[in-house]
Amino acid sequence: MLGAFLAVVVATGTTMLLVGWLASWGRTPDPTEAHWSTTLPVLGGHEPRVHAWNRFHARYYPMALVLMAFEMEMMFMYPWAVVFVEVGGRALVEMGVFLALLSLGVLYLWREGGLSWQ
Amino acid sequence: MTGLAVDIAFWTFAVAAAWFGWRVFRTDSMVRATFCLLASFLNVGAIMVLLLAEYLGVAMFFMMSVEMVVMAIFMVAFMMNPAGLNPMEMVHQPRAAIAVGIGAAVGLGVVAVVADLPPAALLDEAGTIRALGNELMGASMLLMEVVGVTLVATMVGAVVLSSASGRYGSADTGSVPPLLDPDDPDSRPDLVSADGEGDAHAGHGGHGGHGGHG
Amino acid sequence: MTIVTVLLASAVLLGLGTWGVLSQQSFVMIMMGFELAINGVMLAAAGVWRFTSGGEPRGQVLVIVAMLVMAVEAAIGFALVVAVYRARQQDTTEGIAELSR
Amino acid sequence: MTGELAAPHPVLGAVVVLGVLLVGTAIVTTADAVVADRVARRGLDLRASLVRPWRRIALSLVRPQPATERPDWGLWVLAPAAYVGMAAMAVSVLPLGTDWAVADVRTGIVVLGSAEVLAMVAVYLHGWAPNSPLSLVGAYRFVAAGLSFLLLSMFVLIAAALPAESMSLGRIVASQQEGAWNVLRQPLGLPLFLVVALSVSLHGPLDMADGTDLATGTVAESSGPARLAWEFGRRAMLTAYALATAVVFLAGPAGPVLPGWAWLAVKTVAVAVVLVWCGHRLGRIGIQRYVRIAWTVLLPLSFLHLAISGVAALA
Amino acid sequence: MAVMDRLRRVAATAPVAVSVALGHGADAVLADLRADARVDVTASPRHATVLVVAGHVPAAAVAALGRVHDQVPAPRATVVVDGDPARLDLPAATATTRAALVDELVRVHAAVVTGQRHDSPVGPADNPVDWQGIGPHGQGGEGMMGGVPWGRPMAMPPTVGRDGLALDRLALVVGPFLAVLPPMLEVEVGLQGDVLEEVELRTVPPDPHAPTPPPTPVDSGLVALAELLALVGLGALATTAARLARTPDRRVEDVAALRRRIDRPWGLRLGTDDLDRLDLPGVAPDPTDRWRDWLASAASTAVGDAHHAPEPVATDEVAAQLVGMEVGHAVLTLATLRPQLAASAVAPAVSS
Repeated sequence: MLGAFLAVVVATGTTMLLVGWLASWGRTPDPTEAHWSTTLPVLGGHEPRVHAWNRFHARYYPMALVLMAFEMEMMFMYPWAVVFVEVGGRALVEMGVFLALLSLGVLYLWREGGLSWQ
Repeated sequence: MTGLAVDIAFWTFAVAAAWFGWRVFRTDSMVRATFCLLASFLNVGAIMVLLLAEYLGVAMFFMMSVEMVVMAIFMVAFMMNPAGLNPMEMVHQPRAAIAVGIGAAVGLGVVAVVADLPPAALLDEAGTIRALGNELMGASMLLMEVVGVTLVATMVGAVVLSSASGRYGSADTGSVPPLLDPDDPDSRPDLVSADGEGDAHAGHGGHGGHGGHG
Repeated sequence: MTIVTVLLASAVLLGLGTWGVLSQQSFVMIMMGFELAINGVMLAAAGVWRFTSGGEPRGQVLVIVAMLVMAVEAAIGFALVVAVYRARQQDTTEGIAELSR
Repeated sequence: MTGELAAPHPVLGAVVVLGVLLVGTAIVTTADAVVADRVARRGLDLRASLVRPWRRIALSLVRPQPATERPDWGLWVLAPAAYVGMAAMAVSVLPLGTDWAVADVRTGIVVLGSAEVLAMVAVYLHGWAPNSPLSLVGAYRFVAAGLSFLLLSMFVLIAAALPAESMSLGRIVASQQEGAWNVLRQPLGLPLFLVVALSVSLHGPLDMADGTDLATGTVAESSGPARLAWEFGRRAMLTAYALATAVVFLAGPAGPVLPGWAWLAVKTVAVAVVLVWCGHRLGRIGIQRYVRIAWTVLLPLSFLHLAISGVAALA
Repeated sequence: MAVMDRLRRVAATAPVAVSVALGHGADAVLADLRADARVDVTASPRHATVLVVAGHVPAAAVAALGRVHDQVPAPRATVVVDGDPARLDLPAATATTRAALVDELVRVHAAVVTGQRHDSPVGPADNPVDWQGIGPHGQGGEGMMGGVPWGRPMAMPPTVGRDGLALDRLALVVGPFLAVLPPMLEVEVGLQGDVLEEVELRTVPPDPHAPTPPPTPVDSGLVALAELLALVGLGALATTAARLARTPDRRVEDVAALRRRIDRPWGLRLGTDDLDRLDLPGVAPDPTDRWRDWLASAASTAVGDAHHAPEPVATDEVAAQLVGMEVGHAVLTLATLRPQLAASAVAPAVSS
């Protein structure tokens, strides 16, 4: 089993190294060495007044929070899927109840307008 | 993989997990801090795979990546100067914290070395996932349903706490703008207080809900 | 890799997490400290499960529960941060203390 | 094909994965150029369609990567590397022939899911790194989409694991050879998974991060080899997901006469061409509408899909 | 190096990656470039090799043009269509005519790629704001928010947000040469997250003594349609629309065929159906209806009907409608108003 993961790591790592090398080709490490007027962000001709890196208001934060709780059910679903046929109809009912319960949370999110931009 | 290779891998991952864990609190950029924490989680996940908890280890990758993306969103949203462009220290009681941290680590380390845990190797290395599934469908069934209720409560709680307007009126009534300089109580900008205008529509789901006001 | 080395690694993570929780001022950074500590706990639980339980599946369930705690903590924690920020426009513990006076 | 699949040496495996990504990218790029010229009715100069993308690649290689005012170089380089790396991770757990995979791990679909989520991290970092407003908006837009399509992809993959009684993708193929192909017994899964494939590989109409309406969003500040690396990543990701679609729904290497890898290639190319064609005929959907549809239409559909698959697996 | 030389030779035959800076009355050039397979019109100047300046660029926009010029990665070149490079402060630029444009572009592109031509940046080499070395970390100021790291101040103090969360507001002026916006339009936005919280819309008017542009030989509605198609990611269909726009004797069937391919729920309407309806005098409220009007007008002018010039709109009224929109929505909404905005740039409408 560990051998298989070694293969995953080697394949992923090799690819990352090669692409990282390509992506770092010809970079100027110190932006202050570049001609300043060429370093302004693309805005169509004007200089930005502030840096883009500021407190960014993600308008979907309720959805993100609900997702964080909701995806915990995946922890249970993967092992459930493996034993599903073995356990039979009971597994279907139990997961149905579980998911129905969690859907209430999503339903509440939707009802409260959490899916639209805040 | 042989025992030596596993040992080398373990130490690599363990040192990386600790190093990234340390970097979390030593980087100025919040995005870097968040994804250092993710890197720490990923290394622990890799150790779990080495511990033959294959499912748990891989699931760590999955779960923690989602959690850290959400974390990054909130870090950037709520930390002033999220990229650390203008470096600053946001710590208090640093010495005590270091002492307690080292104390905790050493104490637990001593317990780990001294405690004589009876070894009992895995009986069925290939069947760990299936065993977990049967456990969840059998003995831990109740736990799973309790978890379900907990998660629903979490979701509802998160929505209630975070949404702009609940059924008891706008959540920001009486809010005050922040101090520009934390040490100077007079630096609060004189702004119009939030009167909830513009978010009256936020309580209705399903549509984009943008009026021409705001 | 033995139970001792795994527990040592988890102790280091736990110590780092504790240090973070105690030293950081901002809510979100404190939550990062908690998560790092829970990370150590999960590693310890996985190690104990591997080396001393004989494959008892409840050991794995324990790790899942730790992950669950982390997710719930993060979700409610962030929601609280939003609520507090909305009410007080503050994101540090000191800020809250000052304003409560 | 009941036991675990055979695996080559890890180094050979890495070469195979890279080869699959490169060949897949070449095919996707070519298909993209040909479909674009067909849709534009530029006449039937097939040779021009075939040559143009390679010249564009050469142009990218000789152009420089300009600096922005204060970028995060480390993350800017890490992002494309991680994005392609995740495509490689996905390919490494997929069966590539009748009886072999680079790594037939037992938790294959979880690895696939992890690759998807980490790809989301990579896209976010790619938008964050240049310190440019439009890139940042693209990154956040993609995270909104990513948090929405994540659940779909998980449910679809879990449904595929039900009849296989395993999370291994090799077993998922085997279960389709023993029973019916998943495209028949889990009919809702294929369209749902195609939505995921388009979203995660940033291809139209679901290219949320790199949309032309944001002056190409996260890639707006990139040029030269760095941009080439990112575009390679998009197409490599499309390849990986077309491959995953072929494996999960079209029984991967199964088929008469031809060897397994050839069947897999045929099915993958067919899926990839469909995806590319969608990109040239369907307009980009707004992000709010996307999120709304994903949660209120596609998520209930994926529940239904899970129920159908569960009943079918027990029957 | 032999490999790089060979790569350069291949690269010289690639489609010319062009960033187009549009002045007033330049629709014809834009349509030419979109329709030609030898040219790739890029959405960002960073992706371009050659900058094309088309139409009348007012003196007020010359500085902005210089910044866009510098954003094209070096080596770069500029080609000015039917204009005077010296007036634009781009001394190295090549002047050409619309008829010879694409051939000239191919030539200039080959020269740039093979290293025979490079127009120097026209902007300052160093940040005019003196920030280095000031403050404990060289960030240019004292305190948490007092610095000007890299010569740029920290974000403005938070103000009240639409949903009560007062997070930082990005103050930006977008345009007048951003390819995703209609030409000569400047949008001053206060961006909180990806939502426009404050919007001010300005058109850069032509210079008082500017030569009257000749009547455009292309159908402006179809050019606008091509731009809209490009914005929703349908670049190939945009080519078709641009080709139709510059065909003087286009057939009604061709326009109808284009409409059949895009006017379907899964076509262009996937992008425009969801846009907010507008409440503006003289403008169809439904965004999809607006581009349907362009197609209808293109079909009727093809058979010789009188062509209706679009009515100008008041920019402040448009701006008011954009408040609260997500960036992508706002961009598409402005694209559906392209003919009206072009009209108001020349003859501003008064707010009703």
